[in-house]
Amino acid sequence: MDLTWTAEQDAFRDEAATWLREELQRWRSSYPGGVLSGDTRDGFAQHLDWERRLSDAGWAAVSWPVAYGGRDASLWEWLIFEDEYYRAGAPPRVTQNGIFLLAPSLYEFGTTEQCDDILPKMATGEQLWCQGWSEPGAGSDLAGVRSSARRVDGGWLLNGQKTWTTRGAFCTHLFGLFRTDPQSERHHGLTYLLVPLDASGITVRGFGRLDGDEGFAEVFFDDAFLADDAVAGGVVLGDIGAGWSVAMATTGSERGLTLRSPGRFNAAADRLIDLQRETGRVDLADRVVDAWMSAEAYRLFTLQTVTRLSEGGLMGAESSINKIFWSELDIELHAVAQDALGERAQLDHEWSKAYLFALAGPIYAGTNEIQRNIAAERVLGLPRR
Amino acid sequence: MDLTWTAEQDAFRDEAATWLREELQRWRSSYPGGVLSGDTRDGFAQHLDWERRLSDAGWAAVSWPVAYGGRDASLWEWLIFEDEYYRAGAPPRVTQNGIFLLAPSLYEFGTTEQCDDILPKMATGEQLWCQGWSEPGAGSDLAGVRSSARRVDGGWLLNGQKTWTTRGAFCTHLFGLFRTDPQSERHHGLTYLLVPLDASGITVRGFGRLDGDEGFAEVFFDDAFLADDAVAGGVVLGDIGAGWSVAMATTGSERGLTLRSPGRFNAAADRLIDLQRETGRVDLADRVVDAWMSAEAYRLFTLQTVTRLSEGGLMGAESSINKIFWSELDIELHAVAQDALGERAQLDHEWSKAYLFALAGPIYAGTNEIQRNIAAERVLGLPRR
Amino acid sequence: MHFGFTDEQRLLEDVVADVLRSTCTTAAIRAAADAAPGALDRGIWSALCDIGLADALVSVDAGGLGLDERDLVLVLEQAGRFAVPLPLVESVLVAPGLIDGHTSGIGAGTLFATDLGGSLVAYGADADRLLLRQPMAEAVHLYAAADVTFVERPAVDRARRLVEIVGIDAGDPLTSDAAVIERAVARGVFGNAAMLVGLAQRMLDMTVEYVAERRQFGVPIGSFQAVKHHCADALKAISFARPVVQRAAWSLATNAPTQRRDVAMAKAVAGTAAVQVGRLALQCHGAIAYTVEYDLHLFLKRAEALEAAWGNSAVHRRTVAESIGVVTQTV
Amino acid sequence: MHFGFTDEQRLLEDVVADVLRSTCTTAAIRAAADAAPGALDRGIWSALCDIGLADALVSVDAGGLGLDERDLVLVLEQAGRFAVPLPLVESVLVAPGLIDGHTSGIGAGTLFATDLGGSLVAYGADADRLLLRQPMAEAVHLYAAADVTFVERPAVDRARRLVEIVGIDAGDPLTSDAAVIERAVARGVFGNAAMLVGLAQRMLDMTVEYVAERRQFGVPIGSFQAVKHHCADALKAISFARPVVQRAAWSLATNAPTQRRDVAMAKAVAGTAAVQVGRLALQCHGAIAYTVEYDLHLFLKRAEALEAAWGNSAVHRRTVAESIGVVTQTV
Repeated sequence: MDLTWTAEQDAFRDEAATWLREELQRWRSSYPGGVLSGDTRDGFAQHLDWERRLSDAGWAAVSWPVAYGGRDASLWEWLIFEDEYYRAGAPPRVTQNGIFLLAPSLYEFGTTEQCDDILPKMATGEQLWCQGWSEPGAGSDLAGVRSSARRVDGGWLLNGQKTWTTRGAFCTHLFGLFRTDPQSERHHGLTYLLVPLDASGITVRGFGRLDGDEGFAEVFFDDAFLADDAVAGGVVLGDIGAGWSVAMATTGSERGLTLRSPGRFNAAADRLIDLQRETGRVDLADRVVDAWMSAEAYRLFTLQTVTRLSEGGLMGAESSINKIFWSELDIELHAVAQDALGERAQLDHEWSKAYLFALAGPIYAGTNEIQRNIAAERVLGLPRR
Repeated sequence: MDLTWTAEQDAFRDEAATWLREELQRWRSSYPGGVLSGDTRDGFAQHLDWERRLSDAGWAAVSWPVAYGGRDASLWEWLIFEDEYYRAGAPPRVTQNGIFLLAPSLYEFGTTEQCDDILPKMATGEQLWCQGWSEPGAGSDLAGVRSSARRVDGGWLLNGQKTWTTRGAFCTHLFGLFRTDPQSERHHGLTYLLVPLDASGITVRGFGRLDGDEGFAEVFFDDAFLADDAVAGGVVLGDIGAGWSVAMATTGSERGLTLRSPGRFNAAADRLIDLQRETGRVDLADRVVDAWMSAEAYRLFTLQTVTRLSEGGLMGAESSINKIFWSELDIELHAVAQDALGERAQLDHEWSKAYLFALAGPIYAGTNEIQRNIAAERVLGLPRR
Repeated sequence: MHFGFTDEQRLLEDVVADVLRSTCTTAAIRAAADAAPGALDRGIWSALCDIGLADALVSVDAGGLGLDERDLVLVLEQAGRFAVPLPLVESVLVAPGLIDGHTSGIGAGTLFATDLGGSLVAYGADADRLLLRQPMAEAVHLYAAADVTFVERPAVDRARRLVEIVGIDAGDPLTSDAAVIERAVARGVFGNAAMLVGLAQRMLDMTVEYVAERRQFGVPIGSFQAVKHHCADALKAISFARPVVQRAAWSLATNAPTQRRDVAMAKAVAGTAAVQVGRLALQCHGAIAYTVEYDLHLFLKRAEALEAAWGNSAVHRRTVAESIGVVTQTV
Repeated sequence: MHFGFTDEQRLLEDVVADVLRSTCTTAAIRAAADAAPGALDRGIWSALCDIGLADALVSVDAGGLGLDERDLVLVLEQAGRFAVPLPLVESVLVAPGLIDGHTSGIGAGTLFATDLGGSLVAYGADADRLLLRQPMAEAVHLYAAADVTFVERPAVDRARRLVEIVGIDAGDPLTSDAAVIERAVARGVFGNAAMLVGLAQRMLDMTVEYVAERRQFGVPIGSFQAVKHHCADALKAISFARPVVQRAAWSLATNAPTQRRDVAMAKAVAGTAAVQVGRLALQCHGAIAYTVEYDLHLFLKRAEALEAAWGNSAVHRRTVAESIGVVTQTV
């Protein structure tokens, strides 16, 4: 057990921190009117500019191979970068769904040709990927997917509807599950497809989220033709009919390590302490301490997980308690802040926005009810019904 | 809406308070070695002495008819008496299961002969009734009762086992559910029987509770003969085979108003404030306030319930949230006290005993999980599985 | 002892609920969020004035209904249930005690806004008159809308239409009687507590309806035990907050010595309950309730806003602590 | 950065677990609760001494194992898992730093008791030597059992065998170095935190086993979603407490500047988790666990006791507050 960083890691941290501090200042100063939310149309463009700055300097996806725009960084360095990213107050990544959800599946299931084509474009922000899992009738019950892809000459004919597609109205591509075997039921007969959103027959309608931003989209497929060569290397990820297992790998990473690095919560906990001092709300002291300790516990848990992964271990069903923990922590961190703010909690500002965003945590990426089922059944081995 | 008491009610309160203060002093002073827990064999005898004092002065069951040893008091007066009872620091009622659980069922389902015989003896403590619901295989699932009563000439032949029978080792009689139709399943074919525990073939074995007292008993029936005239008016309460509906009425009162009067929690909350002041634990201030407010909310909720009952309304499935509320409140009240006590929480004293006792609250009288099901299905109308 | 309501009180509740059902639709709430400053639609208010609600607390002699807080608590719960986008508490509960004896020139159905609940003034650009604390004195003055300069403040619940006062001209002194001002504030706090109960009830009702219909895994999601238990917890929170708020009505109406404690407790308990119910409602709905197209957010945001306004739960909890002798500072 | 354990550390954990599995049965815990003062059976302690655990922290040169807190944290978790009825933390962790240089006359396998964790001294009538704070000075003296007068104190967890010291004769001064004393206390706090994790794990294990077997309504009760979610919550609490405790081991072993904060946090988090898991375990079991015939209560009571001893969670939370700049008093 050695909880210190090496000199190289410290140097990496310094480099990241310095670059982030300077570049954030440059980025922000190029929008004198202020930076808008990345989940609005105008703000998305500003954030895309930020993504390009990250990409140009090789920070867009540090753990990727250099050839794809990364730095071949270890998981430890990735954690360090994330720490510094949130400590610097850098903005949410609008490319997140591609980089953190599709990319892991591409590395695991994609052909070399698919990886070579998609990943560099994802790193530069040339391709912007959104997630096409949920449908009006398939939320927690993802296996209820009804959107279909029918095999036709040279490609697939897509029909159906996806929804809750985060930033779908601003993206160029969608990855998602489609039923390719019309006779199939539940998690059989599904295929994981890679879909350019400019195909004819695809309509994207953005709609508003609780926090006021147009962050969601519905995507309608009306005999949309998806050509086999619409993506270099082919539009099918993994095998035809094996989409469920590919998707499960992705939802695993959504719930687990990659979506929520501890840096985000540690930074919020530190800001919460500042707020408590500023507002002098001694009555909230214990709740601030508990939230801070939880963020610290999450960081330590993550360090143990990364140690295990570095030694060849796997993320298993434990990722379910991970998701429950960070999503509940995120709400409490911001709820305490709102309580400290008193009447100012009513206003639309960073804390209230982050609070509303946190309220979504127990819902997306598999509700916490589903996660508790998974933890009980797959980790503890309790009997299914 | 009028939240004041009448002059008569105030006078009733004064009379009860004065009597309780004086009689408690007399009772306690007759045990120079100290009063033991009522759930130990020696302590039970001391508490029976207390019950006889209550009975002699007509306070054993204030809401009962005078003829049965009560005062014909209204529900309001009952509430007032309970307030004063706990404010005075009077001990738990060892006759509780008879007075608060069997008696309501007797009033509703019993014949005049049964009531005339049993209730006065219950009030004086001549008959001590314990509850025979649970069995090793029938806890939350009460309809899983397997103890049987076979009809024989002049009575019933009982076989099987009851368990978790509170104070069973010190009682003279048991009321409980027995399967009288051997072909029946679940809640059909059960009969509510009144059983003297001195019948041959009945063995009672006391065993220890978490709090260290011998408060539980197992009752074994081995071809025990229950004569039809073992109880004046007959040993069957309600109709043969209709035991389930009789029992449900009793469990309703166990969960509802009668088992847990607010006075108990208000008194504990007031003592908690004293403890917080004595220990100076300002860090626990909010938890003390929340616990005190919850006790007050419970009192107000009860006043509304009694208003409704006084106007002819019924206790319905709402009693389920009542039970969840008081049982969780009881734990929190005592957990905060234990936290205020610091290392002294380890010792065996009134607070720690009450804390351990509170931990049983979410389990007995229908677990809180069952209660939440009932609240959701019967109050809110959510679909059953 | 009688902790219930008269037929007349229940009837008034029904009448108000009927008015609000037809006027205070979710479309009306959305419209209130989008209207320009000063252009708040008065349709709901007119309908409420038609049944006399504006002068509910005014004595019968002075042309009002002569009611007290006990008569209004159910009405206020309905106002919360419909998330009325109006300064209703300010106009019906807070103003009457303050303008008593200063009513000349104040017409029937005047809408009031006030900073007695905090520096963020709800509907400050829409009211006819403003009741404002004097910066340097413990006094409240009355202002015409034209005499006040304000800035709009972007709020999470836009239908609350918050402004902050940045400049005031001369106003009419109303009172510098601390007891009168304290009573006005207590009524404001109480009114918001009652609305919070109604908001919580509405969110639970919507949730129960939704989970009984929405199917996943081949069954209604309301048949899952986890969803049932969330709903039961919401029911519990509301059921035990409601009598606390109704007791505060009695304490105010009878000028009970415990009224300060009782009103603070009402706001603390109702605010905590409404926020808890809001989160449970959102969770049971899932993603659909996280959109602005579905209606739940209108009530969720209002609940969060009213919890924060007029002193949040944490602040009122401290008032209760002082009243009951809980120590909050080492001496 | 490596937040894991070596094969040797895992092996030591296994060896200790094996010893405890055969010696520290629940019958042994019950026997410890019932033994007369001074008559505590030493079988478990002898077995642990046989594998060298008594001198684990003593340097190899001085005849010990030369280990540090990182090597012992898993061992202590096992000691908690088996609810060892011995002053193990006192003898293995607290004593060595204090008696350093004063070991003459102290034999191998000496059992120590101490009041450094509070005035209620666990196993005070059973230890060979006592390490006691001096009432008027910041110093710790060493006492032979015969030099100390005590009264037994009836405890909820009788296997902790609490006494209170009521009189002491002359003792041997060990140290008045505040840093040495603080370190001894920190080790005691840490040791109890580690045992709390093990206790919680044991209670969860028992619960998982029970709910998979116990049937009601025709199915295992572990198939009910409410029971599953209770178990998942227990798993979550343990999973996030464990790394916090293990980090405290590192901070102590490396004399990290954050050790005071880290140890306090370990006790606060582990104590809170163990009490929560205990309640969930009791609830999932139902009435059977509320009896003294079933074993759960042995672990439940120990968890409650260790949470309260050596500073309870609320106290340690305040230490963390000070360390991280959270304000706890109005200035």
